Amino acid sequence: MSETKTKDAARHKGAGEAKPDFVFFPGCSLHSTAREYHDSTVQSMAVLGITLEELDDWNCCGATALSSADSLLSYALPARNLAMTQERGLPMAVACNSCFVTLNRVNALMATDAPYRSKVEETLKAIGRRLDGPVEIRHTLHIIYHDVGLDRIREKVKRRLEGLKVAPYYGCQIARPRHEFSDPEFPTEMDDILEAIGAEVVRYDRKTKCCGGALMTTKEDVVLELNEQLLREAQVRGADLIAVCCPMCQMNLDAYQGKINSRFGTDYQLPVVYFTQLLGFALGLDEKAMGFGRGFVPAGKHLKKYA
Amino acid sequence: MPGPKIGVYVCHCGSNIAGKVDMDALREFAAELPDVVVSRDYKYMCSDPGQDLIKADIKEKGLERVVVASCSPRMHEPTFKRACQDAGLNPYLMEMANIREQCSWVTEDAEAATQKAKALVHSAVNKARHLEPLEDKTVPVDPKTLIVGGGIAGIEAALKIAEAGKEVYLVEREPSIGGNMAKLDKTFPTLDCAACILTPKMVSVAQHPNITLLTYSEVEKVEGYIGNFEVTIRKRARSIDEKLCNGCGTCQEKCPIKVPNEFEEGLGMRKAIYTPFPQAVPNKPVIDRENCTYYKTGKCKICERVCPPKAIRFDQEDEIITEKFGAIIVATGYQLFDPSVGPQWGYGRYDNVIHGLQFERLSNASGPTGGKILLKDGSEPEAVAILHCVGSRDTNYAEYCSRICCMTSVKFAHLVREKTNAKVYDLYMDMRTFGKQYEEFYNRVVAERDIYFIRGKGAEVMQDPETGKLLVRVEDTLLGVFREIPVDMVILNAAICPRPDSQEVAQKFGIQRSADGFFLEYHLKLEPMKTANDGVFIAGTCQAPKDIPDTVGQGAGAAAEALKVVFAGKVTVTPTTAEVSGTLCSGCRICIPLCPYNAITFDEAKGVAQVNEALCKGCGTCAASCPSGALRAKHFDNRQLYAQIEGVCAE
Amino acid sequence: MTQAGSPKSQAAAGEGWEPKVVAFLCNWCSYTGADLAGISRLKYPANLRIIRVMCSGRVSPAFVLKAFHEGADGVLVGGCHPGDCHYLEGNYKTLKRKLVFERLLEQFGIEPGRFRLEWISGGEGDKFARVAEELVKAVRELGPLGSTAERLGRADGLALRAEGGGGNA
Amino acid sequence: MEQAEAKTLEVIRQDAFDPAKFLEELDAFPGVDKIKNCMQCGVCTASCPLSHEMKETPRKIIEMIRAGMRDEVLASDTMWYCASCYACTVRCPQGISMAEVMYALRTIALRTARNLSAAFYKTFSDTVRRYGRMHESDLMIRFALRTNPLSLLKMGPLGLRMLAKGKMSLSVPTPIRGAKEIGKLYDKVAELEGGA
Repeated sequence: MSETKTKDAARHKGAGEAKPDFVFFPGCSLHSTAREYHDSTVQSMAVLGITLEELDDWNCCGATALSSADSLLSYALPARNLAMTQERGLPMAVACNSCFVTLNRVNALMATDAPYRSKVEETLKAIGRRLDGPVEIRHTLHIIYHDVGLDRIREKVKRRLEGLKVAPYYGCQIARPRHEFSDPEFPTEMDDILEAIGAEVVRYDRKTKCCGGALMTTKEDVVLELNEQLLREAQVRGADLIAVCCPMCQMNLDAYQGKINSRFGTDYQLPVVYFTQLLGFALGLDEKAMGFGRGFVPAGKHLKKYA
Repeated sequence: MPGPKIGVYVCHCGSNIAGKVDMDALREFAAELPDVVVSRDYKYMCSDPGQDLIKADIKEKGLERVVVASCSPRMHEPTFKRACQDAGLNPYLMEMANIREQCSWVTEDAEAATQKAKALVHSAVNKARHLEPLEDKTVPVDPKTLIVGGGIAGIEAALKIAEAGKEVYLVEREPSIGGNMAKLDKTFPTLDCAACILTPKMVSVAQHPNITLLTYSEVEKVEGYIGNFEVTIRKRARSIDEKLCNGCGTCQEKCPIKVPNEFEEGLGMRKAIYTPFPQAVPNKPVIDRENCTYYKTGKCKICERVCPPKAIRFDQEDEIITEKFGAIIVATGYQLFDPSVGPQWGYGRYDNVIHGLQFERLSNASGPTGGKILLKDGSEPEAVAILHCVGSRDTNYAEYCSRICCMTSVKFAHLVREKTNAKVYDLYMDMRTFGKQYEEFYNRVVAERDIYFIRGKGAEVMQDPETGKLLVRVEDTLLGVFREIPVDMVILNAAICPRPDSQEVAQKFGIQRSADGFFLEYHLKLEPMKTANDGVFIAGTCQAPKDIPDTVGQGAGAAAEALKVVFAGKVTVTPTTAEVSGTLCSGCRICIPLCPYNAITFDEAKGVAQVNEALCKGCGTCAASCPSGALRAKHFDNRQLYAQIEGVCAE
Repeated sequence: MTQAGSPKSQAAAGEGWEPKVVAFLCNWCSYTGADLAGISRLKYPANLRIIRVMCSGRVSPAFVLKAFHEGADGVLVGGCHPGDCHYLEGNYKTLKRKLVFERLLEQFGIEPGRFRLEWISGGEGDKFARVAEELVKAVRELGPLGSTAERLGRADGLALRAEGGGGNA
Repeated sequence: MEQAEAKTLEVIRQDAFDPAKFLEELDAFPGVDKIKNCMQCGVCTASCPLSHEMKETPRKIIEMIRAGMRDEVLASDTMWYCASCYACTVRCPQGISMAEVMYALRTIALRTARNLSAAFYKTFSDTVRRYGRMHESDLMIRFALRTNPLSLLKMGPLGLRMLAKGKMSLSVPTPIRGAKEIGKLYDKVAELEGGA
């Protein structure tokens, strides 16, 4: 399956050269706190033969915050992005779990004929746009796994990360509610990609347990607790670092690690990096360009021997 | 030209129909239809006084056709046919309008329901006008019964029929009969051991002169119809001469190949030549050719060398048996839900998360631990959690209740306490102890020391990465608090599911499945063993989850159904077959390949098609395709159906 | 298909028109499924009226035309699921005939949305109710088939009288 | 005497609640359904990473909804703990999307709520309206000003480190080109919801 798709993608490019494979919706975090996720995603996917074109003049998807504040707005706002993607005539690629779940929520509504759908359509009409049914939305992790495929990744690897022990942390909103991943609670796609670049994937039962997300702002105490548990399992399983695919997870586990250590009397020194940073690095991209330096807990010492 | 005199009988069915459809309006409407000479309504038309109304009118008013507007013909067609016959009217001159299942019960609005009922009555009256008398025909019945599946349901049915003096073939796919019940340890609520009560029955099956036991065999093909099924059975090669083998077991001792034993649910091993368990019936091994070294490499043959009576037959071939049967009982049992489908329960990820049948094997004295309840590392658990409803009552998996798990869980709790010193946490949603002495059993166990019942569905099993303990997460819903319970062993009481090949088996035997995948009974309450295919009956958990008492009851019930057929000695076949009008037939032969029963042949001399009525089942496909209108499906001919169409469209 | 605003249906709605749908159901599966819908007390529009046949293979194109001719606005043919046919393969014959049905209806200017062929087992009461609901809704949106005279014109040349023994198309 | 009192109390309570009305109010939200099918198994609670912090568990909230205890439900802290991880949703044996129920309850509560969470979600919405995108620094500063300006000092050290890592910027954010469109979208939504 993945074989055919790779060929398709290649042929498609050969014919049209100019046309990219996906419209890329980066979301607010990838333009601010998670710029390294943005850069490593775009660059490693380019090496793997997938071109992304950033959605022009995209707006914030509203995240789960808006779903809590205003129901109609929480559909209308992301719907604008989907409408513009539909105008462009390409499937959409998303790297942020939170955007992924929010955009998919609109998609699910657009697949029904619920009266609420026409309400959303009406709001779009007010800004001169329309959305005709669902748009194909793909998580970049899924694109790398399925459209590129493990064989191609293995072929392209320049630095095999042999001996690097990685805990794969997916976060919650990538596979839930049911999306395209192998399992809503125990997906394996990232595990396989990490193994394909030579890393050793440690057992990580909490791979889709929630990090608390934006609740870090309003319920800090309990969210620190959740993150402590996530770090603890990674540590006990012997991970050198944690690989993530969501800016929110990265922020909570990395930026707050110091706070967790002082709160719980622990001494975690677990770098939290995006899987695309490891992927890009393994594909031979520059360590600096992959933005490893942007993490609070330095990852450098684990990567030295491969550079 | 005046038409036949028609009587219309509208049934209230208590309030089932009368509560929705306007009875007076319907009766009066019917009275106005052409040829209707009498139109009546009555509270229960199927009752004796109701039937008497019809009978009296036939005799006194000289009715030539009868229309009953009531429930589905699937319920009471035979009742009203008989009433007509009793009064001297040919039963095929009676037509029913289904104004209950297909009208009053499915319509919200009373006015619309009345309107629809009128259309259905109009349709039935129109058809009745064109009905013609037909005579039932009878054919002889083969006295043998085929039973498919050698679990407790099939065993019970086989013994009952054999004891009644009729011949039975019992076909079982596995090397031994016994089914899932043979795997159980103690059985609720009396705690007698499954083997103690099952083994004598298994032995009786093997010894009964009226029972032909075919194990390691499968039904390949079923043809024919009630009274005269023709069945092809493949008896797979055991690679043993069963007549010579004395069951001494030397071959199994010496065989060098070890593979997981299916019977032990993966907890124990067996050899490549094996009987699945010590009390197997027949007590003759089979060679598992996929794992046997000889079949893989052409070498070994140790079993052949050590066999005292020289019974090993490496070159034995499958045997094909074709046999005629009057009745068939399908009792193919269930398959346990695979809990690894829901990874949150930890099955397949953590060693000491097991399912119910695995626990039965652990607790069984002849099981892999000799009846000791042990963890994978051989130690005894200090705490055990039992989860109900794993896969049952869950729209993500099976929506239905599996019925036995509550009682099984209570039994497990008791057995754990009896054999270990472990604390037991039983996580239930509702405690459904519905059977005789079940609530009493629960009351006994609930009072035992260190058994804790917690009302809440076990949501997840995690492992503490530091201590290795299993953590079961649940809400104690009566307290409204979240609990994380550390235990050493988790028993998942998994759902009872249809067997994975149930669709294929259903098609083979011409029976249907309900939405949950189990075999469909003719009537949920009143005909639980009958199926839509006359002469094919179902029993046990292939129909729906059930406990041993209900399974045994149904096995005996199915035996009664089969005996009804074979003792009758003959069976009525429908006269509603197709016939050819020689004058209209143009001899085009389009119909011949269309007939599924090869009932149409071509008369070369006359140049027309002809129908063999003994073979024809009356589906009418030929009539629908005949370009010259020469083929007529009796009781469903064009004239009758056109009249019906006019009737339903008129209102 | 699901546009409620076609001029036909607007006119029809104004007249309080109710669509008529004739359902030919095989005795073994679909008819049993319809009974199950009743036993389960599922509700569906009363516009659908059932005629029992032994096998969906019995339903000739002429029956479908006859129903439209007599004033039906929609027709449902229900049979057993492939492989489940009580008569071994009658429903395959029906399936093969589906193309004929559709071409014929096209010739008579009858919209394809008015005809539906469904496999409904005896255990699928909910499916039966859903199909009934959907078909009646679709037919309601398509509006009335047309006046009797119009339809007579369309069906001209076909012997569709009840008294004729033949009449197979 | 005691019995008579108890009876009166029950009558009053039943009069006080209108379960059907509350269910109807929730029904207006897409994805909120099947609440009546809940079998109180507690899988939502046991799957929730934060339920141990809640006074009323998610399961209990459903039962309170079904009892029509609107004021009590809206006053509960439960929904403000939901992190939208959807663990409850994928496991619910009855297919209830608890995450959507929580969104709906927050949305209703937010119309009157005055707590920290409410302030956060309102600030978030305002920021997006202003710029079309979310800007962490802008959001956090406005949020602090709205709630507790002193908390800015507490956030200081982390904020500084974020600045150092380039994860936060203090430059004035620029609105997207379609910011006007976003404004119109907000207005239209307000209009449609006002009319409803």
